[in-house]
Amino acid sequence: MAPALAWLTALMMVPCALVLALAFFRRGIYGGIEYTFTLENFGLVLDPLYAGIFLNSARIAGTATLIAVVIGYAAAYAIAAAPRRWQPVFLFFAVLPFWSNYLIRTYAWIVLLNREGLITQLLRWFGYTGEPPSMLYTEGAVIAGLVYNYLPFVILACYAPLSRLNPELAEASRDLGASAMTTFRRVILPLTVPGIAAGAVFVFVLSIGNFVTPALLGGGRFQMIGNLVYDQFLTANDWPFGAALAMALIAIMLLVLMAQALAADRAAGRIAEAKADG
Amino acid sequence: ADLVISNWDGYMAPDAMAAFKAATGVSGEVVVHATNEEIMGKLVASGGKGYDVVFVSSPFAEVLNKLGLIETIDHAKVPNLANLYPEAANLSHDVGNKFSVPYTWGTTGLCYRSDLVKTEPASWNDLLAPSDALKGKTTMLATDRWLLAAGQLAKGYSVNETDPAKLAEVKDLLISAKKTLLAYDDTTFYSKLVSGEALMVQAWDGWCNYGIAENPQIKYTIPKEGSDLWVDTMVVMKASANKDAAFQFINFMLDAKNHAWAAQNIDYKVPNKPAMESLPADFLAKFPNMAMPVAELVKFEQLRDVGDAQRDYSKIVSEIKAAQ
Amino acid sequence: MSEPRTLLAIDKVSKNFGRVTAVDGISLDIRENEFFALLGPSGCGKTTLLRMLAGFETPNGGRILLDGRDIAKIPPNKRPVNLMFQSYALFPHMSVRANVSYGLEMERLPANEIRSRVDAILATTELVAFADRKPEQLSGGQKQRVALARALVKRPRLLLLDEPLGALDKKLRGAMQLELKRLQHEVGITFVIVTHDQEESLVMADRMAVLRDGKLLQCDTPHAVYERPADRFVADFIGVMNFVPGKAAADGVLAANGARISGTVPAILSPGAAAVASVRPERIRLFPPPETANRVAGIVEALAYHGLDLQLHVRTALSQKPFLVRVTADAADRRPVTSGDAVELGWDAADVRIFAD
Amino acid sequence: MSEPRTLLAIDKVSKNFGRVTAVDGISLDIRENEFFALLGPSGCGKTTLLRMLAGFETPNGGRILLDGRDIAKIPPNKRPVNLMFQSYALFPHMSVRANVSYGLEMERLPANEIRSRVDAILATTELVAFADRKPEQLSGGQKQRVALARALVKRPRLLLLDEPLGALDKKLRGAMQLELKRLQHEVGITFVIVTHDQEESLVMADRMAVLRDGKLLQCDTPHAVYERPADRFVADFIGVMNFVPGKAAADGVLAANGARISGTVPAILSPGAAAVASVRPERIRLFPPPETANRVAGIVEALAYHGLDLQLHVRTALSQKPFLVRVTADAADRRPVTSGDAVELGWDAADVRIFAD
Amino acid sequence: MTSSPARIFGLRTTLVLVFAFLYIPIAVLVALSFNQGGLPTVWSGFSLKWYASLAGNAAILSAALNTLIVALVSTAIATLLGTLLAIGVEMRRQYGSGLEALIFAPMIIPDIVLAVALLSFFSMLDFTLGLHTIILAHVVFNLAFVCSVVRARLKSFDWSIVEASADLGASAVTTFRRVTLPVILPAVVAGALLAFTLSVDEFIIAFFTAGAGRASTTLPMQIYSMIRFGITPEINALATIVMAVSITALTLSQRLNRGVIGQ
Ligand SMILES: Nc1ncnc2c1ncn2[C@@H]1O[C@H](COP(=O)(O)OP(=O)(O)OP(=O)(O)O)[C@@H](O)[C@H]1O
Ligand SMILES: Nc1ncnc2c1ncn2[C@@H]1O[C@H](COP(=O)(O)OP(=O)(O)OP(=O)(O)O)[C@@H](O)[C@H]1O
Ligand SMILES: NCCCCNCCCN
Ligand SMILES: [Mg+2]
Ligand SMILES: [Mg+2]
Repeated sequence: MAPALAWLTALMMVPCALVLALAFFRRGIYGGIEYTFTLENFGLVLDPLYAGIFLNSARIAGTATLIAVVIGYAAAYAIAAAPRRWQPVFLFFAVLPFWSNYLIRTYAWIVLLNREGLITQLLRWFGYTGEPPSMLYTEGAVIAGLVYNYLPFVILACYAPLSRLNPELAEASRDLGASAMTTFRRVILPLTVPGIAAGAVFVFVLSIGNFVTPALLGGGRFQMIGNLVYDQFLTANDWPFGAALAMALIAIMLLVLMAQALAADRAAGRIAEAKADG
Repeated sequence: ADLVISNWDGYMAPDAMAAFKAATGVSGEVVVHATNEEIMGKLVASGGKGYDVVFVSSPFAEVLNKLGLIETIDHAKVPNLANLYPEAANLSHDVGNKFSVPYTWGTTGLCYRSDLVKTEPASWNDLLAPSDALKGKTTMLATDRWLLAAGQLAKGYSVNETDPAKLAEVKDLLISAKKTLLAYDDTTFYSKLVSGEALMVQAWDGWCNYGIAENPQIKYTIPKEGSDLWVDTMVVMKASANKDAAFQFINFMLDAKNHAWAAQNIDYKVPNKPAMESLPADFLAKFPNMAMPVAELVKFEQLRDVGDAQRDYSKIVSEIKAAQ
Repeated sequence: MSEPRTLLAIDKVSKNFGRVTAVDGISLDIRENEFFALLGPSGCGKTTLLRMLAGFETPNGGRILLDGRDIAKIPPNKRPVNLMFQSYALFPHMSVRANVSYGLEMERLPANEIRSRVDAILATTELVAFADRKPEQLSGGQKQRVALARALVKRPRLLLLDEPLGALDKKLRGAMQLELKRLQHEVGITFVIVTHDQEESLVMADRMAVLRDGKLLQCDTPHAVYERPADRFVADFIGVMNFVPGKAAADGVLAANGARISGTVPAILSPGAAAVASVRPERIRLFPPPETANRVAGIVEALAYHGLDLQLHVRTALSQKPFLVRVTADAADRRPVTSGDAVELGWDAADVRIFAD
Repeated sequence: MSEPRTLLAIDKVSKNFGRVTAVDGISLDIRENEFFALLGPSGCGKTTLLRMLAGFETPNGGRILLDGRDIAKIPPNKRPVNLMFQSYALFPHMSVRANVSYGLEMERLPANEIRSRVDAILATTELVAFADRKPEQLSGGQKQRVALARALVKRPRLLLLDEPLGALDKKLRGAMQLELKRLQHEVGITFVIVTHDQEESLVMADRMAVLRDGKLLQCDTPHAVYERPADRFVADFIGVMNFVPGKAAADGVLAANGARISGTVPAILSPGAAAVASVRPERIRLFPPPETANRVAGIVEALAYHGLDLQLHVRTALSQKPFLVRVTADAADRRPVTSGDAVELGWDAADVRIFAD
Repeated sequence: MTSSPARIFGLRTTLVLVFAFLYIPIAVLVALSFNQGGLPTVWSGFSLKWYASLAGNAAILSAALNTLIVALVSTAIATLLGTLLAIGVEMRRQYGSGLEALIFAPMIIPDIVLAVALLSFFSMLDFTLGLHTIILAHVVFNLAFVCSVVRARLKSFDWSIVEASADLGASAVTTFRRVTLPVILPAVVAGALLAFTLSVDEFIIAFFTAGAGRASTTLPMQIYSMIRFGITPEINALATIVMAVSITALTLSQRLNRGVIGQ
């Protein structure tokens, strides 16, 4: 535990604190830092524009998270129910596509979805003659891209607690008269909330910071909040404002995450059930 | 130590470093960066340690200079500067090539499918307010300054305009244009033309050439309101430990033969008079924009660092991107 | 009393896990409203059998009929059967109350009925003070009571209890036993209970079955099993028994080391086959009357008072292990013996059963 | 016999979980090489106490001294103490053999010694056939035996067993009890055992402690606890007891409903205080001789034979609950009674203890 | 629990559908590696030329190797540290929210902030940049991801077996190695796969913390730098080869070592 905390302190806390502290200074005229204390950057953060972008990107990331969690959980469940020997194989195949490059995977989606793309061709081949459906450069395409790229992370996260769920608990539930569905909802699901929460956090944080997918599949029409920070640091060369935006983002997400962690912890209790491991 | 050069991948002749070594005995390696912004950020954060020569677009060179990160060009060590067009030694961002040496230059215009677009586009408004046939089949560059430039040019404003009222007009224009746009794209727009997904796109001339290479029906035009003059430059880092070799490298690149060879590899115009004059006819025929007269080119205004107005610029871009 | 109706018919049911045969062709009837105990050594297949009745294991062979209908296709949640798990299987994320009310919620009973039934069973199982705790905050016995409460509160037609009282102290166990009997009679629940506590099964059960290695050895009333065990194993397993090894002689006689012991022979023995005669310690008399059928001389090796009884270890020529003899303290008072004394033991032929060895 | 040495001194140890006080200022000495039993109702703190001895809970107060040294700072793996967990805590990923040999491997014993010791304990616990199975492939009792084998094979100085035999049938339990006693005497292990089986503790333990609500009520030999319980709770908890409610009168006398019962008063009672007189069922005589100190008339409500004994429920004016009376069958034979008969009960003052109520 | 045929059918269907979703774009990607033309999204005929040109592209190959090194090393370190951290946190459980924040932070700090911060920090300390600095940086976020996955598993972990191990004389290290780790191994493997996957694809942080030189150029850096002048199907060819090699390696290891992590 100590080495990990030391690592995080030395290579995250300290450096990030140094950079985030820039939020209290002024942007120099040429993009450097002018070391006069100011709170104006935080004032700028409060512009409704940024709140709007935050909400919109949170909505997109949230939708992607929801979908990814539903699909990913189902997949993890199916994997955990497969014979033990096959489980690692399935997990491996779930992540393998993602050892190729993000950019070319996204291009593959473009090939599928664009107006002259494979799906359109397929429709035409089946005799469809109308206007090709507009699938690319929509919010749907962005969400699909995010779901696609982060689905394996949900699968991995959900698999972790599902892999050793005590089967007797589900049996006890069935025995007490619960249907398979109710058993799932009231016993299996709550006990695997930690995995769902972890998976959801992964999709959400990775999505909200993503810029390749909104740019390529969304046609640049959508902007994630992470991208806004990126733009301040690099495009606008406005580190102080970037730092202020980042701090706001980090603060909001931390609050949400810790509230969620607390809730999940409470929901799942400490599942020290001997049979879960025995 | 070896010379370290940072460039976009594919933005030099593939054999450039080998030829440089053969010619000078100095070995070097090329590392790649994805965007101006990223290499800028990296140079700013690290003070540029480790890099000798970096390729960046002119506004970024300007900022690097203002931040004191780049070295003054020692003209004595770069005799081939003489090969540059006189206009290229007088670029507004760096009159007299004090801190940057232009490597390529060109325009930003409209790249389109001549076989599918009925009338040849003539104005930025043909892009910003397209005919019904083009609606949903146009793209614009996503990079903030060039995105705004299309609106600024259409409105007849400077591409470095800082008047908030005028910028607001530009913003409104671009927001309305967004509704007819297929996408903002500065990476795959030319393949969209090839596939027919898009019919007209805002493009850098050289990049349009990549489309032309795939499909000769693709054509490039500069709208009547004009273009910007973009310049990609080579700069030498102040932190460089091999400045002599760095100048030697720049000098090597400016050699007429080498620069011409680069142009033929990357399909971009180079500001090198003997080099341009040596380009083969078939190459010029294939890419008509290569032959654009320098005098016409330099009429256009360069993108410049806009100082504190940058905040307004980036906010406007955010507003456009956030608009529904 | 009317003819007892069969609630559950277990018909040649088998179950194996890979190469392990856990239940091996068991046939058994459970009657309506009876209290049925399953006994057998650890690993004999009791839990597996209960799990098949509840629907968690599919038999490899045989049928299970409830009210005459094959229940193979009925999923666990549709069976009017509840199982209390040997390992409790409490829902770790739910409070004690939530665990207990879960089963009633599944029946969509009105909230106030749920509440009152749960309150009642929590009171019975002395868990009221723990209603809001999570299972991890309970002691072993408290957990077991939650599992019991969770099963009882459902009042199913057939309740399967897998060692329900093992972790409870004697007092509480006594109270729970009373409660189970009350539920049997008042609510009309049929019980199948696995227990290692012989006294519990002898006292509580209407009938009991003894299993071994997945097979059914005997199924009868506790009294019958105790008094007339079907084979050597049952005789040894239930209660305490003295065995005299020997060979089967003429009908009802065992030729032991220089003696002939007569008794009942429940299963046919071919003459000369290895056999044992068995007799319970409390059926042996010290200094028996002369007419006693079987008798042997011995030396008292040890003796100890067990409450009212005197327990003697008497070495004889008949077996390697000393005879265990339990006589009442009164009887001992009448003719006191101490360690090292020569005594004579005797027992009636009616109290002897002779089994294959 | 030399003066017994104290191995482990528990000195005013307390433990609470949040607002729950699980162990409340217990002081207790465990002597070298003794067999010590912990008894008490479910939830009284037995497991918590053992867990503190093993080093898994830090007491909120008090000290634990092993050989006179405070062991607060010694981590569990350095204590010469082993705990068999009530919930077994078997390693799910290891075979039975691997589970059992784990502790010896930690001692870096030579492989062949490990092998032979593990083989021996597997044989003793009748687990040889299961040596290569994983815990999930075992029955409840088999798991318990693995846990037991895993603890026993270490032969620590102090072995803490939390209900080690609860899931075993009587035969196997008897064999295991013998094995534990053998280890105590041959290997010299000191045992602290939690059990709910009173007979087990009465027979096996050298001394025992009775806990209630985290407090120590009595610590003494089984015989002393049975015969001279320290208070009403212990009297009731251990064995079976009849209570007569009343008020404390003069020294050693309880004024009950119209009768005066004399007996021993272990703790001072202020005259007039609510009190109960207690007497064991087997100490009550039917139709007592005239010189008997305490006597009462009653009506037989029910009677049942329990092996050799006859157990009677006799209603009297002295208490609401009927008296439980156990007489030997012989005694009963001499003067037979049946349900509804009027009888007279009597018992000696020496057999009565009077407690605060 | 006994599985009804309907349940098995449902589970299988789920797997088939999910894997179809995951692999359809991959099929496109593989097909494009055989594309005659150089455009990333337009098909123009079959060719193996990109495989040939990949073989001659030292830059891409060395970047691929660097990526593999960074991903493997940072995954190894992050898996170890992240697992230990998860165990530490879950064992105590009464951790403060400060610790919680410290563990969540690497996941939510925007990449660019971490990138800029680390680069500034390394320059301040005059730390030489190289593959090792990328590894240091990747461990930061990988550690958080691994920790999350392992913690999700540990919430349902039976700690009494850890106590039992200590009780039987095992040191903390031995207990970890022989009891805790084997039991939570599926989650640790899941965490490691996740870390590896993130690291292989990470661009911005790697770019900022890389040294100036080919020796620390990773594949994403290489590929993103190609955007401006055309990402060629060489990359698709590379991805195809990576997947083919991985599948072969997996098949072999499955043969050799039947399901190590599946106990
Ligand atoms: N984690 C916990 N949080 C709150 N209370 C607890 C916790 N663990 C135990 N307790 C309580 O402490 C008391 C003592 O528990 P302990 O497990 O020591 O009992 P025990 O004597 O072993 O009982 P049993 O015979 O039922 O196993 C019980 O009332 C129990 O509910
Ligand atoms: N999953 C399994 N794989 C292999 N064998 C198993 C499995 N489950 C149980 N067994 C074996 O089947 C036999 C019967 O087990 P079962 O649990 O029914 O015994 P039991 O009678 O309940 O014993 P106990 O009294 O010890 O609980 C045992 O020998 C056990 O080892
Ligand atoms: N906030 C830091 C997270 C870093 C993960 N980036 C991975 C990008 C994968 N495309
Ligand atoms: Mg069992
Ligand atoms: Mg306990």
